[in-house]
Amino acid sequence: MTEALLDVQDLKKYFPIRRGVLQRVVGQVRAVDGITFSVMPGETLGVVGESGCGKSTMARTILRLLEPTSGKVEFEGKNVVGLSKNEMRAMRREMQIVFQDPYASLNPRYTIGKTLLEPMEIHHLHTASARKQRVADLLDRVGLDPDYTNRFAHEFSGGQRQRIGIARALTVNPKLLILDEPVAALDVSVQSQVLNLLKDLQDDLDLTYIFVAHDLSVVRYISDRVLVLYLGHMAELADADEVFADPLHPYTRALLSAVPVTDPDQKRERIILKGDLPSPANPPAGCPFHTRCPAAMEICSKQVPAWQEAKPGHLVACHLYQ
Amino acid sequence: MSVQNASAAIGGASKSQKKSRGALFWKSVRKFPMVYVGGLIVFLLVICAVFAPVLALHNPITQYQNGLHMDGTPVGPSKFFPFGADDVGRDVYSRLIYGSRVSLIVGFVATAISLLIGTTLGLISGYFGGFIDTVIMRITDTILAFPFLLFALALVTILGSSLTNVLIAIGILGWGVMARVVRGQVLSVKEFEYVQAARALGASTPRILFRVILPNILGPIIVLATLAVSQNILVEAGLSFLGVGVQPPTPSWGNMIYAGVQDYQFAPWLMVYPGVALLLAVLGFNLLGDGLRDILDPRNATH
Amino acid sequence: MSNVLEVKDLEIQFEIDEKYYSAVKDVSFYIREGETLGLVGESGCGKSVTSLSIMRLLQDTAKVSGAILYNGENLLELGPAKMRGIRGNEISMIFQEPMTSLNPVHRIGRQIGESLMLHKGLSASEARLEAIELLRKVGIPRPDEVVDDYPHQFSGGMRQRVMIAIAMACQPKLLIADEPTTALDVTIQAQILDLMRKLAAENNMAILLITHDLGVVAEMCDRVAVMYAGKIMEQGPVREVFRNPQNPYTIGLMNSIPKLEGPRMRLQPIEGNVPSVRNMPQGCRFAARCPYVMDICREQDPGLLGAGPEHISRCWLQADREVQTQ
Amino acid sequence: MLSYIVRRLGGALVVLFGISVVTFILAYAVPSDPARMIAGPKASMATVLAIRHQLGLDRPLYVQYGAYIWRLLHLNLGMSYVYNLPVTTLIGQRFLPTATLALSAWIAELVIGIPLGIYTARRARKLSDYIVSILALIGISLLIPWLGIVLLYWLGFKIPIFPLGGAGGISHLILPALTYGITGAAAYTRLLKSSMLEVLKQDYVRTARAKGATESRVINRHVLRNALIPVITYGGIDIGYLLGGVVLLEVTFNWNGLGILAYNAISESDIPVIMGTVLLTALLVVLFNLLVDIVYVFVDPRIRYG
Repeated sequence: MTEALLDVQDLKKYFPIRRGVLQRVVGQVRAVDGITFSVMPGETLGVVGESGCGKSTMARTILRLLEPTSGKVEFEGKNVVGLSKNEMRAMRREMQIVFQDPYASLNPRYTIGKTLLEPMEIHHLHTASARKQRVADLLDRVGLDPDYTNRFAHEFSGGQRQRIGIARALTVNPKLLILDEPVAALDVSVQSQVLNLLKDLQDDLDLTYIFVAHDLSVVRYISDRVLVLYLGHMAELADADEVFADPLHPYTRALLSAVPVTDPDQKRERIILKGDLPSPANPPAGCPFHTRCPAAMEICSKQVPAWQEAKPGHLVACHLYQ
Repeated sequence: MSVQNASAAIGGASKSQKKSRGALFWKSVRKFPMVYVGGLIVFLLVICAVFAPVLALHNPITQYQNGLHMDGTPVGPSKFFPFGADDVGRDVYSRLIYGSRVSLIVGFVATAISLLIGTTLGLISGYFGGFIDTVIMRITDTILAFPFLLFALALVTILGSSLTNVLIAIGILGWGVMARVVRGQVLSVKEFEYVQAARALGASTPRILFRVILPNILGPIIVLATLAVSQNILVEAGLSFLGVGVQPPTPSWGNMIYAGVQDYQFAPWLMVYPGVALLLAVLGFNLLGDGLRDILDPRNATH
Repeated sequence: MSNVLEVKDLEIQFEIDEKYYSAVKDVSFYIREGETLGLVGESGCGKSVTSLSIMRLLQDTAKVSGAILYNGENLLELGPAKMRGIRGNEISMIFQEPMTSLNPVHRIGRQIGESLMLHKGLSASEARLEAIELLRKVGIPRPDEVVDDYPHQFSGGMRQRVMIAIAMACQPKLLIADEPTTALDVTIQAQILDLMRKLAAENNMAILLITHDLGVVAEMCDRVAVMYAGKIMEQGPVREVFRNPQNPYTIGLMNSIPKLEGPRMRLQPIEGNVPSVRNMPQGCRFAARCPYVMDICREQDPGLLGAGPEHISRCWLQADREVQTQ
Repeated sequence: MLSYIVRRLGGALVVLFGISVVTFILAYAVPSDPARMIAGPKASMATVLAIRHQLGLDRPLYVQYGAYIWRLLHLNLGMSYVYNLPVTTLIGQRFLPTATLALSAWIAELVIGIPLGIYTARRARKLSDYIVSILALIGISLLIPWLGIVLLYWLGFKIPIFPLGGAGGISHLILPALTYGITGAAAYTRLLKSSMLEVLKQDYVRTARAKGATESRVINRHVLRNALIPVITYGGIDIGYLLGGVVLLEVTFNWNGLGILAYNAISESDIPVIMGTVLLTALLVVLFNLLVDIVYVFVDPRIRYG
């Protein structure tokens, strides 16, 4: 069996809530509350969930853009969490991120050339002329005209900017790319262009992806395996086909049934969940989903369900399967 | 999608159109005429200050006998004294030209002092947050609690009246506003994903502060500095009017106005000309700053 | 059944650098009583602008021409007072951003009651009681308590329910919903769509649903109009258009959406980008991205051609197979 | 909400401490020799040393600071060198006239500035907006004494409508208030205009219009309520500063208040008096800032229920 490229163990990220006169910490927002998974080289792990489920926080915590509260993030066997500043800087060449907002993710004062040169300058990669060549190659690779280097971000459309963001992440030749809602802000016709580009890049450059999204059909299209998050907790993890064909967790089922499909004749049984997402500052006891779960039992409000295999390779945290 | 966004999105997708620089210039003049009026005034002011010896007709502190009538009252505007003479026979026009130097020096140097302190503290405070932020902001609040003119009066009283002390007084009091504005800007800019991207790429903290964040908040800083120059010129004039600051016979518009108050009834030129000069100078910087703010406002962006 | 709304040859122009450009052109559609029409398209296609023009809520600089007939009366020719009598009374509107669409300094009850006081002459206390009733109707728990709350105390989904309560207050004949669920999570979206469907049926209210999501259209609408670059490309009954799309743009749009079921095939994107309003192509606006483009497409707009009962498509390919419609 | 106010109070206390440090440094640490200043240039060295000891100036700075705070807490701001009266007495005599003047000046700013702000926001980018905005900018660019003298000359002397300075009834207040109003109104105009333009493009304003509200109802009930929030902040800070800022106004109109007291103290190097006025105005600025924070609770429900 091959070694995992990334191994995340019991990762937690709590944000303190400060209240009162002295701004004392009176509680915690448990944005990410104990997440464990591993990613194999060359695969795409889709991470899906609604707003507040902690998927974006998880992405940033893995990269230590946010300091994890506890847990381990091992990249090729090396724990990222304890690394010193300099070690971390070197590590950043291995893992890169692409952001959601194509308008906020590019520095408006930089030309595209500068945006792509800067990472190589930071890491002292290549000679000056080789860097320029690499910028041109990268632009070409993501489907942009290499003559664009002297233009500024605002001269591009959303889809083009997202291509530039991808090119920037690739400048340092990373092994792992964390894609944080990379197509959420794009129109469908452009979204499919970018999704196909990501697939092609993965094949050509042997990249490993963690693909964070809220759109289930996009996740299904791009992922090998899918992790479903709810309120900072893992609900379900399995092969993509398996999750969509046979969802086990009631939350996954509700989520899937809620997605409107483009077939006007398809009559599906729709599960409409009651109420809103609870606040991660004050999560329910027991299973975090029990307040909205149509299949909730007595035990659900008392005991946190264990994370275990319900079928081979299909993990789920739900009392229905224990 | 808001209405504005809708129309922006429709227009925004276009490629930048190739237009001559000249055409673009005149287009922006048409759209923001006031900023160019302000810029022109400031430009002329700088010319006055730099070329004062060339532009002045007479020595500004020489007391001319033909500047006074037989009864000792100053003579009005004439060929020899275009703006008249003052109560001891000095040429008002030449004093006005030289007076621009004081205004500009105070305006620029005091602003530079507060800009340097304010920007540095604001950057640190906004970027690092936490305890450092709290400490810096409380210091800023303390500085902001002192009214400008009165504090400057106190400082100049204690340190003595001189141009340098006026500069120090205005400079060390002016940074409070700057620090606050810069901090606010940093707080909003640092949330942008391009800053996160720079961190993810391994950029060092100084690089992020000075090469990523600072250039992106330069616009508001420039606007603020321009408006601060106008305010500082007014404060200097106020201090000179109160008799602290630049001491006669060195001309400053403030002390010229003060000297003209008593004679306003029969020699109005003594007060009117320096007052108008001061008004124009301050208005110039105000127009420039206000206009720059409009131009830099993304809502008015012309692609 | 009669038409609640009929839009004829709508053109909307915006000023950019002292020149006027058409953001929307040749747009015609109708909505019958109690019917839901979907207006679908990508950002910048003019769908939001179209909806705002019906309410006459565009900024003064926009030039609107054509006709917008509500019960036979042209809204574009109404005086401001008469138009206000229609807004929020006969025609209501809800928007994309529930977080910013409510006034942060007024209580929920007052914001719901405002249109009742404006149009029905209710007193403040009557309006408050009615607001509680409306909150109950849109499924907000404990309505008699939350009526005095402020918007920031509500979640996004709850705020959108409040927006719906405001819109429903005067029992309008037509609801314009501009991307009402785009900012919401899917499970909340399902709740809101369900609520809208229920309320429309109960009150025989027509809906003009603006969205970019073909799935939402498939679920909610009776008929759909697909817009691209300011023009309607295809229009017809939802089943017709989704089962048997005629326009290459509609087909391209459907092929570029990843599906939730069936084999995971490589997506077929529409290549290229939407043309800018400043350089609209002369002929068909989709010509530059169309895989079936012909010479004539670049020269002349085909106009809307019949493709079946109530089904029309703006495409030269349709010319050969045109079907006469009523 | 309560903790919000208590926190603001805490912040204000820290700032008060900062103010005391700054004023202490200015009054005791910076001057080369306060004792020499008190004794006068002709006094003997022994006298100076005696005064120095008497004032505690030969003790370590922190002891002096402690003593300074002790005196402040007992409302002892020292004795004026010139008047030989406690500074608190001097300030007490002049406080009311200055407060009256400052309040009238503030009202004048609001009365001129706020309507113009609403006007320019509603006519944004039209010719009338440009004209009013430029007039407001000219106002802000004028030196108070200069404008004051010109107004005095024309409206007090040439056409004698108003008295030529000095204290008295309302007629004495009009010209100084007008002067300050003209020079200060532009700040309100500018702030309210940009704030209103910002609010006008908010989604909830569109919601109000979509309900069929009239334009005046939209402006009065939906736009202004929100747009005035930053104006309230500025207004509070402004009146705090005003008490220190009326120096020029008082000197120009010969209004015998704190400003004139401070002004006269300069030429006499009467440091306790000038430091006393500085301290008082700084206190007032802090106080008004605190008031603004409390007013916020009532105008912005997001804080009340935050």
